[in-house]
Amino acid sequence: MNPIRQDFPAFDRLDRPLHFLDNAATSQICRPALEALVRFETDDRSNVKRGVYARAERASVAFDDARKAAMEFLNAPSPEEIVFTSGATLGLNTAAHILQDRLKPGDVILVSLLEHHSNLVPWQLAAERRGASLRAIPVTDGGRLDLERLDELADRVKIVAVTHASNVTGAITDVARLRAFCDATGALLVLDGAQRAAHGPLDVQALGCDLYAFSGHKCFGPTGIGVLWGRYDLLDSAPPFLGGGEMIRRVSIERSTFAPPPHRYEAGTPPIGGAIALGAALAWSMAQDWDRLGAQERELAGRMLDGLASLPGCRIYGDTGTQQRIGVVSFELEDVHAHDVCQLLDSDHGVMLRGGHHCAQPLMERFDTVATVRASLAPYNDGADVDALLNGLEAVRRKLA
Amino acid sequence: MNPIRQDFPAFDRLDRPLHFLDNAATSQICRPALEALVRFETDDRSNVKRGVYARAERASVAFDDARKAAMEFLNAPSPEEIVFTSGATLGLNTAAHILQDRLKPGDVILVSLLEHHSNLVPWQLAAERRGASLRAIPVTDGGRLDLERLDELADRVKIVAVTHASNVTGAITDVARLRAFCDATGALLVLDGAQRAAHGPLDVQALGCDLYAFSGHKCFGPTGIGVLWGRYDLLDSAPPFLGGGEMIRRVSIERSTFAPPPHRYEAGTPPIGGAIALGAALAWSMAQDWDRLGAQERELAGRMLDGLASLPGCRIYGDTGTQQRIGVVSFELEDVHAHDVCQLLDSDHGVMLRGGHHCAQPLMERFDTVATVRASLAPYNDGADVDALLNGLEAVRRKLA
Amino acid sequence: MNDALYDQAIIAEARSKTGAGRLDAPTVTAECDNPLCGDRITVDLAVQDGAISDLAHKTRGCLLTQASASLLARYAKGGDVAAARELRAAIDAFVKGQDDERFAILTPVRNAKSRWDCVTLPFQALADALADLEKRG
Amino acid sequence: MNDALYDQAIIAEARSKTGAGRLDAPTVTAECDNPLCGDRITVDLAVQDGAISDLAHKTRGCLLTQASASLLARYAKGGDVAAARELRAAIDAFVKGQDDERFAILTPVRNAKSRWDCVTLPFQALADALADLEKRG
Ligand SMILES: Cc1ncc(COP(=O)(O)O)c(C=O)c1O
Ligand SMILES: Cc1ncc(COP(=O)(O)O)c(C=O)c1O
Repeated sequence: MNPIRQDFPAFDRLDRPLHFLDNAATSQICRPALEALVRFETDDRSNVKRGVYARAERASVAFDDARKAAMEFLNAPSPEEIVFTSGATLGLNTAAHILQDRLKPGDVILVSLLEHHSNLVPWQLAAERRGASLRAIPVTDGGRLDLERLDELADRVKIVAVTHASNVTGAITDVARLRAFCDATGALLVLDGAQRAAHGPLDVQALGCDLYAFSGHKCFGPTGIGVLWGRYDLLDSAPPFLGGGEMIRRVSIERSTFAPPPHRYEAGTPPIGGAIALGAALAWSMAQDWDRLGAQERELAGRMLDGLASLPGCRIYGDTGTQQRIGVVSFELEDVHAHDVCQLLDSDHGVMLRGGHHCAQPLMERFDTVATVRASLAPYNDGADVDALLNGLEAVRRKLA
Repeated sequence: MNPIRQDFPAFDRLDRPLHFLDNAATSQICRPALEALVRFETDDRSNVKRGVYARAERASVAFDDARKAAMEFLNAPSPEEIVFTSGATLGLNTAAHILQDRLKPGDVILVSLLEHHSNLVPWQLAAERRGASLRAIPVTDGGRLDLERLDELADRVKIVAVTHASNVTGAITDVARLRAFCDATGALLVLDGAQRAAHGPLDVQALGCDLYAFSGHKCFGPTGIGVLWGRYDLLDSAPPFLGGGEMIRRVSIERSTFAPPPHRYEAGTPPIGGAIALGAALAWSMAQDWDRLGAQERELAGRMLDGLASLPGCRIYGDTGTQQRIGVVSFELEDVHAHDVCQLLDSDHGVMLRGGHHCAQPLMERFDTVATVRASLAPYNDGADVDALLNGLEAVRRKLA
Repeated sequence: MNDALYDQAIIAEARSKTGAGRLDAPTVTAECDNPLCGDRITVDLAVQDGAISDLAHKTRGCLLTQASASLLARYAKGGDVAAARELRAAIDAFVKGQDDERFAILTPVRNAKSRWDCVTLPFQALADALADLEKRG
Repeated sequence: MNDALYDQAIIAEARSKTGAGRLDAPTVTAECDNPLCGDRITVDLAVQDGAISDLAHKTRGCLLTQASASLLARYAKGGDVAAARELRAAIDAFVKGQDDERFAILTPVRNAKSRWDCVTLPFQALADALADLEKRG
């Protein structure tokens, strides 16, 4: 058994095997995160910001520490650039709000066919408000951004908003190439880190992006919390998005003035328990040996890809190599519906997978399909999970194909 | 000791007294809510909507059940009218978004001087976008909406957005009077239920409001979750607010079509653990005897108000009666700063209070002050809490005044 | 919990492909999507004198949807329109626990709430077709 | 944890009201708000030949802010501008743990992070005033 499982309460007591391969949808929560959440709720529960009693003081300090943990995880220059959101989706909506005033009618937001709906719809709504439009970077047969085509797409591009890693094909984006494009065109670069954040600490300064969003529940934290990082000058350049308590400086009935970032974008009582637990999850992640975990993930992904490739009638979507990818693999079994695969793998083999369009309909269309089966790896997975998957698929194929 | 404390983990093991009187800022979490949260994170952790494996099925069923619990708590006609948000603030921002297209330049949103910033700023932002403006119902010396003045404020009012109960004076709003006003003027009625929801189940149909928002963390649930209820036809009449996964019907790069309510307003992975825990908290609330708890609260509030009234140099803001109010009381000690009061009551007497403007600056101005001390009651408070408060205030007065 | 979901009865019903195909000259046609998984069913009805004289369905979907589409064809084809109108509500009541001999092979679906839409989809398409027919008067 | 926050030394320093009031003809004035609690301090400086020849403050605030404002008057008044420029950073370092005799009576504030702004507010006002002075050249 993978010893890292001891850090995950999901594996504590089980009456049946938990071959959890739906990590791209949500990961399991790590023990430090759950413990931090319970500790907050039991010992420190109180509102943050301006409670002067000791209980509130502890909660506020823990909340500030969580912001610092996020800063360290992203290697952001300052905690003031860390905005807590309810998840990647709100983060990306906030990003679109922050940048939308830079768009003039006719301007273009460059997205890609790989994008999750959460990194498409906010930009569509912003584009509609400003008379701008979206243009998509095409995707290769290998499920990667076709960056060869980048230069022909440059006209009037003001914002580039793409995923850092695909939740369908696992492809990791060549950010350096996009950074160069943005340097040449003056566009701003927004990365959707929802998938990438589960695979170890990041360096937004080295990446050279302008805004970066991710969700806690995909990187071993709780649901309902996420982070938007942004360059301070960008955060400071925009009007507020949501209005309410804590984001103001001065309120009268007629008008209000607003707090500086990050508070300007944190209206109302924040998800305090969620933020504190996310901080603990990020600290857990930063304490891991990601060289080893990355090698483990590549090994398991390779075993999975090889096994799938030798399964009759199995079509893999995207690259079959193990480099420049995360352990997310999509495939289809000929003549077997994705949901039938998923249901049987769970009920008969204890393997949890996702079937569907994975909130990436433009990519499904690109691949001329409607739904794939997806298996996705986390540090607690091991060879037994992959074997159960492959054996299960073989059994399903015999039963249904 | 108040036996209801057994339902609250905050009181399980304490090395010093926990006279928690900051319930209007956030309540303690009840045991069923914390247990539901831990159970989800341990046994059912997975994403909801379309995971077909049993673990995801359990999570989805629990999430749907939470929506039903919210429906019952509010006596809403259908679960489709229940939108999960990250809190009252996002709920009120969503409400403002849903209604803003009804505003023409020159139209008026009627708010009040009692409002929390979270029920002011979203309307200011919406008004600004539409060329509309805000007008405020004045407040009596007793800290209540001055509804006698309502008729003179009617011109061009399209939306009435007021608090159901004040987080500063504790006044409960006469909703029937507002409903009649809206019937006469055709305005829509939005209630901010952030405070009221902590005091037992509601009946939005009997209230006759059109939209209603509250936060989980103030009514014994976790942070990071809230509910916006809205009449289905209103929810269905507006475009989406946040964009992302789960709120769509069909997405292409150029355009998207959107899901019906409530999903249209729930972009991205929702706060699943938070919603499930909130459902448990609302079920706990619905199982209580609120006749008894209401009587207990009035008795304690009366004791507090009487004690404060007899404390030399103590000024109470708002009504000193115990009818048509929740157990929220604001006051000031002459010549002693609110934060000094709060700090000393905590360190020397174990009493937790809030000092400040309570996110209600227009009301502070109305009362010609900058900060008050606030004590607020929950079902787990008892006479010992009130006595500790009153004795502590007497001691502080002697020490500092 | 869903152990019996793929028992032989359901698989056999799906494979029977009862009513699979299209009609040449349908009186009315309805298409219905399950937006979450991309499944799609097209139902053609030939209606004469208040009866469904012929029915065909083209189904892209999982085994449960296919089995359900076969059942749809079995029960709606040849029956009268009034009876067919009841079927949408009947399958809904069935998955929620109401006994109904006609759908007995789908009993395991009751425990798999995420799959309820899979079995109701064909009946929704039928309902849509009948609603369309009625609108035309 | 904050037990000593209201010890006699702090209370006495606050009550001393050292430097409380306004100047008739200040060289420069700065007003600083703590938006979260509504506290407000106005600092008047009279500056001559690179020295702060006089200083007064009008303080609406808690005891901690008042004690800190008294300390401000003690240390800035009569000193030279260059030394006064260091004070804002010094109080900040002090609350974060750096030893500094001048602020010793404020030591209990270190454990009360929510109150740090209370004691730095007067020094922020001083810094704002000096920055304004510098801008004028
Ligand atoms: C009356 C009132 N409205 C709105 C809010 C905002 O709630 P939240 O901060 O949980 O979003 C609060 C509490 O902060 C409140 O007391
Ligand atoms: C690539 C990508 N972007 C964005 C999201 C949205 O994240 P969330 O649903 O947590 O807001 C997801 C996951 O759902 C994702 O995989």
